[in-house]
Amino acid sequence: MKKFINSPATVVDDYLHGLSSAHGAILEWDPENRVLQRRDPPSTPKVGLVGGGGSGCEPTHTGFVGHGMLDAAVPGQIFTSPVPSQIVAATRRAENGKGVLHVIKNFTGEVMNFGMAEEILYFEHLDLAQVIVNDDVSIADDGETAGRRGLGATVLVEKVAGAAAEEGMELHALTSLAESVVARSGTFGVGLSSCTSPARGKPVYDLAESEMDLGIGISGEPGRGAVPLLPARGIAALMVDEVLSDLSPATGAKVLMLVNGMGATPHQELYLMAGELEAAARAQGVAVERQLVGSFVTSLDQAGVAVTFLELTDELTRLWDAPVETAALRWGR
Amino acid sequence: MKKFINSPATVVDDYLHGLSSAHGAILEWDPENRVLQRRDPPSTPKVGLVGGGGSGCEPTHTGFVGHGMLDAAVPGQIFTSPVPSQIVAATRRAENGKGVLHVIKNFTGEVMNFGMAEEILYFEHLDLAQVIVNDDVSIADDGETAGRRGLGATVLVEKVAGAAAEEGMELHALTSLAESVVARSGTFGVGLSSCTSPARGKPVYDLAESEMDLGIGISGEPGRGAVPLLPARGIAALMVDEVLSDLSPATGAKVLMLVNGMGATPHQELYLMAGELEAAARAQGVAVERQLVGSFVTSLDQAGVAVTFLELTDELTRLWDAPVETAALRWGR
Amino acid sequence: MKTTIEPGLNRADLERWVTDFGRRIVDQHEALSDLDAFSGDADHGSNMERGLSSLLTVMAEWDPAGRPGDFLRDVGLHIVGSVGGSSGALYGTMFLRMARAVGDATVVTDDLLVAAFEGAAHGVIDRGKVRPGDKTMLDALGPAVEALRQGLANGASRSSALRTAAAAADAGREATADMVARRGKSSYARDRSRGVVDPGSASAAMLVRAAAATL
Amino acid sequence: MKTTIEPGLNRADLERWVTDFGRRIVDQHEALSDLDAFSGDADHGSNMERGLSSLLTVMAEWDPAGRPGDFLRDVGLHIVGSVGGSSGALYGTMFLRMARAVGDATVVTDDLLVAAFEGAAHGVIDRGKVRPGDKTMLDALGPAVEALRQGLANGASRSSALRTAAAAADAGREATADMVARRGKSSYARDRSRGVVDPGSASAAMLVRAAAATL
Ligand SMILES: Nc1ncnc2c1ncn2[C@@H]1O[C@H](COP(=O)(O)OP(=O)(O)O)[C@@H](O)[C@H]1O
Ligand SMILES: Nc1ncnc2c1ncn2[C@@H]1O[C@H](COP(=O)(O)OP(=O)(O)O)[C@@H](O)[C@H]1O
Ligand SMILES: [Mg+2]
Ligand SMILES: [Mg+2]
Ligand SMILES: [Mg+2]
Ligand SMILES: [Mg+2]
Repeated sequence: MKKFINSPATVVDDYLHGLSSAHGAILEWDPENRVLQRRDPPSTPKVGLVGGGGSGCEPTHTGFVGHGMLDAAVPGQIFTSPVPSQIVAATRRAENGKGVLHVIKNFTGEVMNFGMAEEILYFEHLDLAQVIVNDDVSIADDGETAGRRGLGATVLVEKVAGAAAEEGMELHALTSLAESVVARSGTFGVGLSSCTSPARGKPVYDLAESEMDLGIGISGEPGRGAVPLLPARGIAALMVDEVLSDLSPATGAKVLMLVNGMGATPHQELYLMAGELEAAARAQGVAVERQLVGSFVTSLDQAGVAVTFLELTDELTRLWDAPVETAALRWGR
Repeated sequence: MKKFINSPATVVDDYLHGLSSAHGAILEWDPENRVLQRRDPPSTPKVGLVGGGGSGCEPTHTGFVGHGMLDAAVPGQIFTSPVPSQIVAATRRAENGKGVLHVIKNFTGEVMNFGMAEEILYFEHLDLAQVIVNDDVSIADDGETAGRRGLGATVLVEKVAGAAAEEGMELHALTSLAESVVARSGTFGVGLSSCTSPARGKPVYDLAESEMDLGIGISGEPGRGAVPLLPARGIAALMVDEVLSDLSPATGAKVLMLVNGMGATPHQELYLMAGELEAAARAQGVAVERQLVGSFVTSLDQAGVAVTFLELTDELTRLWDAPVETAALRWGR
Repeated sequence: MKTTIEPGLNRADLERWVTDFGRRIVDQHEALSDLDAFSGDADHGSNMERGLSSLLTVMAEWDPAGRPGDFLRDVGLHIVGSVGGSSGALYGTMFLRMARAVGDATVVTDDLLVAAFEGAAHGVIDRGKVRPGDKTMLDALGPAVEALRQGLANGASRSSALRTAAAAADAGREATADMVARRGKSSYARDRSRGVVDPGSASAAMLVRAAAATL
Repeated sequence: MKTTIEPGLNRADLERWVTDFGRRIVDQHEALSDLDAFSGDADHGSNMERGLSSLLTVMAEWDPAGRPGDFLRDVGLHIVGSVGGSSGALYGTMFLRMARAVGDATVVTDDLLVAAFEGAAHGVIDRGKVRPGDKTMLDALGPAVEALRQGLANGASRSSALRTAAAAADAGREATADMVARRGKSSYARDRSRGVVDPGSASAAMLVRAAAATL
């Protein structure tokens, strides 16, 4: 294993130390409670947004703390959900008079630990709601699995709900908005390699030199199945088919497209894929109105790309365009 | 070789197509002349900034076209400098009444091809100046080599000079400013892997599983030498030593620190290294006032990190903080 | 057939059990992560190791005079707060439910022991929304609980019933190799999750084996 | 000793030469990139191949009636515009300087041929700020030019002098294996650039070898 780390046991802490030292103006890391929070509380009361999950998917959620997105993030160990005490502490910090929304990616560990935190928080006087992000179209929702994973739509939910919260939207409406973003989103990912978690020190699984892995997640588990590698155009067509056949957007729909690198895919390949994906979507009658290209919901050092489409409304477009200032997403200020 | 590409021959074009489709509001790709240019010309006359070099180092320079940075970029083939005709065309587009500054990374191919372009442009009525970026402290400037390479300082020069140009600074002053950024900067890089160029299809060189490569550049050539891999803290100490012993900043100097990934290094490791590098710099009496962490001057899919320190002045800090809106750097608008 | 009434278990007995379980996890965590690598995310061993090794350290400082139920609760809270992931919530819930079943009794009688194990299994079912055959820790724990209950009901000694339970857990673990995962990260792999035993069932079998070795 | 005056070279002769050079590059570009991988960036072969293979295509459409100097200029411009990198500027400059030396002559006499080769070598020196021994293409081209000049001065036939020149270029190429690069990307590797021949000297030797084979 070759990584820039001190030791497998301290990776997450050392990362959070570096992140908060680089972005000290906007966020703060509390190592005792293991909560990453906005440095300056919002100037007017707003619904608090808390996102959390296993580490290894950076910048999700830690890189999205700041104006226009999250109030706090709770990072777990690598590929391991945070524990209830962290979630409880983060929720108390994010509470600011208008309640708190938990953004939870649909993974068993996350759902169970957030669930335990809610049982504890039930006894406190705060309004609490949750949105479960489950945009992964590679998994059929037939009850035979843990259900669709939460992938790229996490960024979109946190951005859109973050903007609406900043505008003063109430918890109930905000929860519906967040749920509508999930419902209008679909994601499909393709991996070129496995990833190496520091504790284990070797790749989670093997993928032949001539193969790609379809329907990957974000915690190193193998995808739906390996198939022979295709040229970029073929991969893009396949990915767009997977998402659009599931999402069935209206004809002529306007969409936001997130082209997401898994951690080790370079800028050049991501934008190359963005071009192919946009063309494939256009060929299916879908108009890509907004694009975000970069590595946002990752799986350590995995090479791979996932595409997320969100069927836009004018309201969603407006909230997407609203100012944001976090470590990983910034515009408008 | 596993990459998201259509064919080795079309990688650069396909990338530029994707980039301009994703950022159509700010830039435009002219495939005929092979010039990437700002979509909207500046509202008032300003010095034009043109950056260019071999592809494979994305987002340099293509991701830096837009308000507050470059007016045009000329991408060559992978690891191969652009050709004079591109540079000539880009310079004519960037000219806007106040002359043009070429930002050139000090590589033989770049210097020679920009040199040939200048010979051609000599006969046109435009003021032309160049700044040669050579911040790589891993190479002694003893005449026995092609000289220090242009690395991370490229981003800093383009950002700072871009902001000053936007404010109306004249070509002569702008050139001095750009040169002062180069003189006040130093960079040292460490690689964990080689990279694979699409045309070749296999890594440029081999690095043992237990080794890291010191003093790497940005086009796949081996670094100064391989040594046993260290923990992140040890690597950071070594990198900071290399740069600061060369740069010799004033005691208590305020610096900007760029922590740059080489293409395949994930967000988590970059910020982890940022934390270690900041601590190592602080231990040497240097105050890190600004940080930029991400993959900005890359070498395809190489795993590695480089650090650049720029000794700040109040003026440089102000120009750094000024608004910028490009594909890869954006703040303040 | 043995007829002597064995005395109930006290806090020290339970501590020996949890200590033995913790040591097994620490010793074998790499093998557990390897199992998890087959169709999961390769971290079950490191998750459990993190929580159990720190538990072994802190447990040494707890008041040895406490009641069994308090001990089980503290173990549960420590696991919930340190393991993370699915197994943190699930093993934590198991111990919290055992604590609930034991209540403030000063010794854990055989009846209470059965109630505790049943509580643990139901905790997994509630928290995990899981059924037998879903290829999870329940497939080792469930048969063990049933074997323990029946053994004691049939008049076996506690230690003999626990040995039978451990054998049932081992058999349950082995049976998971042929199952297709319907819960947890392995479920994404569907049919391809068939072939090796479920890591959680392997750690759960260690829990029962540790009980047989110490109680 | 041969005394017949050989006729000068016309455009068609030069085209045969450049065609032969281009084919050698296309055939052996992978080996050239492999040499460049030793201490450079592994692209010399693909750079040259890109420029020369496209040159072979476009050259077929050029006016065959043009003058030798115009042909050499067009080759130079095509190389400058298509190869990129150091070698694009350097080979481009070579041909542009050859064109300059030949001027508007309708045939390239032996004297003009020597002047053209000398111009090419000086072009590399000017553009590359390079000296003999720096482990570059100059270390193949320089000795070849000198051998050609001396051979013709000593009364050798053009073809015999070119064969001597090609042998000198090959020897120059081989000598670069022991040199330490002081120019180009390999120079960053310093001492570690010693060990294999310089890729640019290998392609330059092909240029001379192609001349010996065709002129
Ligand atoms: N819904 C569930 N109900 C019961 N047990 C489960 C469930 N999901 C997962 N498990 C168990 O948890 C184990 C995985 O634990 P671990 O790897 O530590 O957590 P994670 O799946 O979050 O990475 C599985 O092997 C399985 O036995
Ligand atoms: N300054 C120079 N002067 C003369 N020849 C040079 C110089 N720099 C490089 N070369 C030649 O160019 C060759 C490398 O060309 P190439 O790999 O195509 O370009 P790049 O170095 O830009 O990748 C070297 O092998 C060497 O022969
Ligand atoms: Mg996990
Ligand atoms: Mg090159
Ligand atoms: Mg797991
Ligand atoms: Mg080269």
